Amino acid sequence: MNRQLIGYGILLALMLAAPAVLYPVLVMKILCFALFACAFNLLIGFTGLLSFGHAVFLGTAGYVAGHSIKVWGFPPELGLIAAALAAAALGWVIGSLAIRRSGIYFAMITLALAQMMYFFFLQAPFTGGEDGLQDVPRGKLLGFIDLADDYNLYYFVLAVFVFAFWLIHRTIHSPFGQVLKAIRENEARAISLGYDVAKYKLLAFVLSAGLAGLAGATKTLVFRFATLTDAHWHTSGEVVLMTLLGGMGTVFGPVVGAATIVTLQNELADKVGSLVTVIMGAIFVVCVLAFRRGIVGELGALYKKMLGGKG
Amino acid sequence: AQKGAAKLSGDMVKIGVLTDMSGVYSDLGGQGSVTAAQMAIDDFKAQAKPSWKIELVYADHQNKADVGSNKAREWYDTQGVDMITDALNSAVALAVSKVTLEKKRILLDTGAASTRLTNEDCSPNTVHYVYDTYALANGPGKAVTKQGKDSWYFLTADYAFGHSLEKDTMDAVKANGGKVIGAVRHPLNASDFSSFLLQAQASKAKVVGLANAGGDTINSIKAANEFGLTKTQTIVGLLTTIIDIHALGLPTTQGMMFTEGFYWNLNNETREWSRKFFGKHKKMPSMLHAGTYSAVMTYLKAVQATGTDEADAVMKHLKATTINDMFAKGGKIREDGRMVHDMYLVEVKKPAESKEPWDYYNIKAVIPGSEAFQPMSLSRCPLVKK
Amino acid sequence: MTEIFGIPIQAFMGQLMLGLVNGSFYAMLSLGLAVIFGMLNIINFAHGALYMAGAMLAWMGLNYFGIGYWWSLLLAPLGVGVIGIFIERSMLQWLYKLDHLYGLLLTFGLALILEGLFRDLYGVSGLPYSIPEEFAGAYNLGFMFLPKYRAWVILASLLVCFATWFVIEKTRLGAYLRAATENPKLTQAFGINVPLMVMLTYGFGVALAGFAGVLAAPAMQISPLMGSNLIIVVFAVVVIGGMGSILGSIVTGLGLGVIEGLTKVFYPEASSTVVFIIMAIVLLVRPAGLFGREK
Amino acid sequence: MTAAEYLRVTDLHAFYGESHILHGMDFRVNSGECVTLLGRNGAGRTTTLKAILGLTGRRTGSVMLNGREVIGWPTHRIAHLGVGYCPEERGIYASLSTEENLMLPPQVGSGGMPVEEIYRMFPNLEERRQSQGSRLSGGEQQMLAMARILRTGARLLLLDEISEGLAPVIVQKLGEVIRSLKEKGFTVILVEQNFHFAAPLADRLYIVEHGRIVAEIGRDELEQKQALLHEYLGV
Amino acid sequence: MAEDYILETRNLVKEFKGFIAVNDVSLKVRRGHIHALIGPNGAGKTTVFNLLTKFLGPTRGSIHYNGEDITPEHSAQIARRGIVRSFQISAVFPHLTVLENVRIALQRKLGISFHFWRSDRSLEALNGRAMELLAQVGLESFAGMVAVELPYGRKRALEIATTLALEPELMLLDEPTQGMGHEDVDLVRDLIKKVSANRTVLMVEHNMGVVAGISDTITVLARGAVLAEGPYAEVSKNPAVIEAYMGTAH
Ligand SMILES: Nc1ncnc2c1ncn2[C@@H]1O[C@H](COP(=O)(O)OP(=O)(O)OP(=O)(O)O)[C@@H](O)[C@H]1O
Ligand SMILES: Nc1ncnc2c1ncn2[C@@H]1O[C@H](COP(=O)(O)OP(=O)(O)OP(=O)(O)O)[C@@H](O)[C@H]1O
Ligand SMILES: [Mg+2]
Ligand SMILES: [Mg+2]
Repeated sequence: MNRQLIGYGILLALMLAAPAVLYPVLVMKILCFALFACAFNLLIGFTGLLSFGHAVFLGTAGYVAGHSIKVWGFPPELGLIAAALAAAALGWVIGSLAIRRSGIYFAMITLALAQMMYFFFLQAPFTGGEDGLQDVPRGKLLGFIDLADDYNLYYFVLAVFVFAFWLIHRTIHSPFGQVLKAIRENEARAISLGYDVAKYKLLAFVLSAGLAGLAGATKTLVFRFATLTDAHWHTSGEVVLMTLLGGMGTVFGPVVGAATIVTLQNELADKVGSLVTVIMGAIFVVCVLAFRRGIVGELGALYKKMLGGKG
Repeated sequence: AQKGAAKLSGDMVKIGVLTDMSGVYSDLGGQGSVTAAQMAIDDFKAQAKPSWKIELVYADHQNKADVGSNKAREWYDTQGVDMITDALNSAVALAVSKVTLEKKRILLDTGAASTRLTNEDCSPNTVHYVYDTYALANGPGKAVTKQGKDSWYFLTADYAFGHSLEKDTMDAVKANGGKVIGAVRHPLNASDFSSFLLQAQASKAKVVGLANAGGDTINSIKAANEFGLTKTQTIVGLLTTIIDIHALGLPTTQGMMFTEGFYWNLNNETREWSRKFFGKHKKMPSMLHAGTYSAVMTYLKAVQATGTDEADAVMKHLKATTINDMFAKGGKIREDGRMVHDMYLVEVKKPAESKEPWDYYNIKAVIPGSEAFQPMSLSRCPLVKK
Repeated sequence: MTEIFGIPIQAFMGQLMLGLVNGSFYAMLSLGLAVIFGMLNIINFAHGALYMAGAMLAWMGLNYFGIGYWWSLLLAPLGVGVIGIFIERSMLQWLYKLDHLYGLLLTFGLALILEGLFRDLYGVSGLPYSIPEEFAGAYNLGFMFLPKYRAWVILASLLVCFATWFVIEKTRLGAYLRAATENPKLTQAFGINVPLMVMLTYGFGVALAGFAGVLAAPAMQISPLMGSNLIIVVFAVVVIGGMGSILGSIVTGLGLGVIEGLTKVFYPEASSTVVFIIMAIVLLVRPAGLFGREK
Repeated sequence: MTAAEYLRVTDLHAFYGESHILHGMDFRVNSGECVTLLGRNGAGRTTTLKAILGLTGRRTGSVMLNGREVIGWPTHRIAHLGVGYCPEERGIYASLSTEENLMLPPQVGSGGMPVEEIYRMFPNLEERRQSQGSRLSGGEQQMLAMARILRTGARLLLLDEISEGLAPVIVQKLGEVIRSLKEKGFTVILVEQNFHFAAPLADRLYIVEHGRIVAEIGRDELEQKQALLHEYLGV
Repeated sequence: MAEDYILETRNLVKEFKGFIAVNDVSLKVRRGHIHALIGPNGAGKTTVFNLLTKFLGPTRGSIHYNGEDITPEHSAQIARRGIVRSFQISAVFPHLTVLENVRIALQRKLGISFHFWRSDRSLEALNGRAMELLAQVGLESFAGMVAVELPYGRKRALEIATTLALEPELMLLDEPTQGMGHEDVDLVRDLIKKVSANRTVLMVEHNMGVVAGISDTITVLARGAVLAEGPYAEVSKNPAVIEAYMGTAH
């Protein structure tokens, strides 16, 4: 237990120091996607629901944050909260439809509904369509911290991330998390014990959507943009890939996966052009065929094996 | 003349080609733009023998404004890039233009179409170099209407670029005594256009204007052929380039009319340069490629002339220069950032007329720069003093 | 009567027919998906990419080997089928015992690879493929204008769909298929070569997509992205129809094509969302889909 | 002795993924014999039947079927040597009707039972023949699972817990069926919990524990090996 | 009279597309009894269970629980009334510990199951009650084990402990000993006997050993209708029952 705390401490220290060494905007992007992937993992890893349209929450929240800050003049913190709530509300709508089916149907329905929202955003006047919602001011946090400064913004984003990460961690280890686990293990039995399974799944979905929304809103703040890309199904695929690569159902997997993919895309985009897609696809295939536990999962298994070997 | 005295950040000039390397517009700009920029650098080095280094970087913005602005930001912040060019896709261009202003560098945009770049979103650090929706709309809007084909129906890509192209063309049509019967909006990247074309057919308009681009244009034209629209109505692809014609082939596209900013087979100068380009790229240049070459060359000359890569000084010099090269004759950069040069109204040849591969156009008219682009009097750019 | 709801009957019928054409593609693709899903329990996300590969193969055949449309109609699906068999043997077969979602993820990865490769090779502007001469032109039926090629697409896809339905529902081979779908191990224990059937089924399912691709080539744009744009709509079709029945996917595919076509006439802005809206409604009323069986 | 030997299993190991279930099974079944595998839950009897047919994960050792080594063969080829399998979980196809279920398995040998005779044996099935497989009652499904392999002409029947969930009258009838099958020269391996059902039918009984044969009891030794039976099976 | 019977069905009928699976069954289950439902295959026993728990809706007839008509209620409502059904396939949460398995069932009544912000340490309050239940089925020494590692019979015991945690008034068991070896059959039989104190059990079972051993009343169904009813000794001698169900061997 103590060791775990020390581990978290070291990680936090590293993240606090990161912008001194790394390009802060890139690290912020990684944090946004890490948060997004963690939110996604709450569903796939701990509830067993594969939502293949999760980008819709990222995108929706991005627009809500962008619009409320730019047009209505919300302060950034309020914009973020409004966006997360909007994403959660959308999560409630999509979730209530999708949980009527399970398994891959669930995946297909979330994907299709997300695509519908994508078309909606494409045509809705407030999104700027293909141009996106540009030039969102970063504003002043609590009225006095100027977020236009990359470093100020970085620590704000880090704080948002740490809060959300803590919340996910807490959810997994809560009475609610315990029921989710039971549902994943044996749904029929959970029903027969009197649990209204649909409601639990829905709450998990709404939580995940809200947190994904938080990620999207934060991203809007970082890039001063809300774009259609964020709502596109490719982004949904990306978050699946991040989580899969990092390790589904592990606490840190999504973070590692997001960092890897974002860095990789950043590095590769200029070097191999359109082959980036091929490489992403290949990572998918390799992960599914040989590497299903993901980076963190495999390392964990290795660590256990070593302990076992010694003991 | 001031070779030794150059004061350059990082002791070199770094040029970034920010383009679509893999998406719908990658054939329009893409690798070809990188090639063109590199050619300009090589030619400049050979001609001017600068004492300073020139470096070229390029990146794929994937048609995502956020990717583009992020990349631009990163280039400016961490790589010391002095000038970005290409930047096709209006959304990306607008975003990059803002970052460029914030970081005080230069954007010579050769790829984007939206007139916003020189109107409400104009910037002292941005030059709109090759074409815009106004120029695209104006040529055919006028010429075709004047031919007596005076009733128009529009097939419009349902997003900002399409809307602005549609609006600009409608204005041109009306200004020349034509009338607009209607318009149908289609989603970007639609897979099937037949139903929209049926509506266009049912409208009985004489002209069907395609206010879309890339794959959408190609698809619309194919479907128009299949439904026999081409027999009874005139199809005008408002943003059509030689790349699209090449993809569709002459039998399908013959007789189409549109505005181009460049044609390789225009004169000896263009032919010479284009053949050289063809040798490297295996395709003839689009107006973007030629424009990118011209922009990079012009920029490098300006840096040499001013002896600095500091944006304000270079911009000032640029705006005072007259551009004379294979791409533009007497080109001028206006206060709002618009580079004004001649455009061409072209008509696609019949297959029988084409004497060699890529011999596709008959030049119907040269539209002088002063007519091709939006006059300053109409500009909504705050930089323009009225 | 020359007008329906204020729309000239000619335009109305034209749109109806176009909807039917699109519906044919939906039907063929969702049929392939259903057949594959039935046997392998895998949602073949690569279906769209293989549909694209069918069109691409036709184009490559024409441009590199001079293979014409008719031969392509036979050879390209075969080629796609072979690709499918390769995919099944080398990858998918290791996933059957795992959670279904891995199949979805693997094929998603494959779709990205295929799409990326073709994009790298041919760009995205699209490749031309002209309508075979036999089908150039159109019939003027008086009340409508019917391009011959579109008529052929509807006919060909109906034939293929019906043949598939017949084999699966009415023949002994079909009974084996249905049995193997439900309980592959036991079916094999009865002496039926299930791995072979699975392999061929996947091959056949994707060949259907390849066939649709060739049919689409002259009518639509051959581009690396043509499949991924379509596949999500087909997913919605599948959810609406319910995976349970072969007939369901055919009827739903055609029906939705028509509905989408009519939306383009009356309210074009909604044409890209109408299928999804119908999906949402169907989910509310009949979660298992129109033809699906509740498990 | 070897001449009449129909099945010989030697040092058979089988795995489900990582878990090692069979640890060297050794037994033989002669032609026309009925042999019973008894044991506690999870002893590995079902797994033995599955391993013979190649339905488990990895397996090693030897399975000689009618003089042929089939350990490396795919399941469907083994079946075509004339093996019929009635699985523990019945395996009725829910999407097929009762009749389709019955007619599904292909012929793997000559001399299968005609359908009329089957219906005479299980009148419930005839009555419910149009009903969907999944709609049958538990016991009806059990009957159908048994009935459909009698049709195929399989000479070696692998029967897993066929008396399970059946009314005592039907269990009694099943006993008669197996006796008559034996008379016709069928070879039967019976996996049973129900000792009282299996004992009178079996020529020999094997007791399975932890994936191994731990005892073999001839039909005539039942009396004297009571203690052994009690130890292993609690009967 | 009414309080004597916990459950009553009146003229229950279920038809499937013309086929009558349950035909005019009027069943009375006495409070505190172990009531067995037997009958030949396809007699309609499982269907009766499905009707009682509303997995199927009756074509005609009514169901009364504690004197109240519960015919129109949904499965979930019926479960909340205290009618709990066990499943034929073993139903545990395989990767939770034995203790957690029981706790999940207890947790629902605590009313904090949606509290995602609360630490799961708040559940430890339930441990005492959970251990009590485990002790009832003889599993207290297995509490920390992961359920998947339990032997088959013990899994069934765990399932019963979990069911007991819901404090059912009436337990419906469909063939609880199916597929069990002799030792496990005995274990489960004793368990049913033990937990039936203070509650009522209605079970379907083909194992005459179990039925004979613990049931107070037996109803024999045949072709959807009640053929006989009474204590084992009486029913097992009924010639019609012997002919339709027991066979001569018994
Ligand atoms: N698919 C499987 N994967 C992993 N382990 C399995 C699988 N099937 C069975 N086992 C395990 O193999 C062991 C032997 O099982 P098997 O079904 O052969 O037992 P059995 O003797 O037939 O008992 P039963 O009375 O339960 O049918 C058991 O411990 C069981 O848990
Ligand atoms: N959904 C259904 N549709 C049609 N017939 C059905 C359905 N469910 C059950 N039946 C029929 O109703 C009859 C009674 O079935 P039920 O499952 O209640 O029998 P049971 O008494 O439980 O028998 P067993 O002891 O074999 O389990 C059977 O003949 C069965 O085929
Ligand atoms: Mg068994
Ligand atoms: Mg039953």
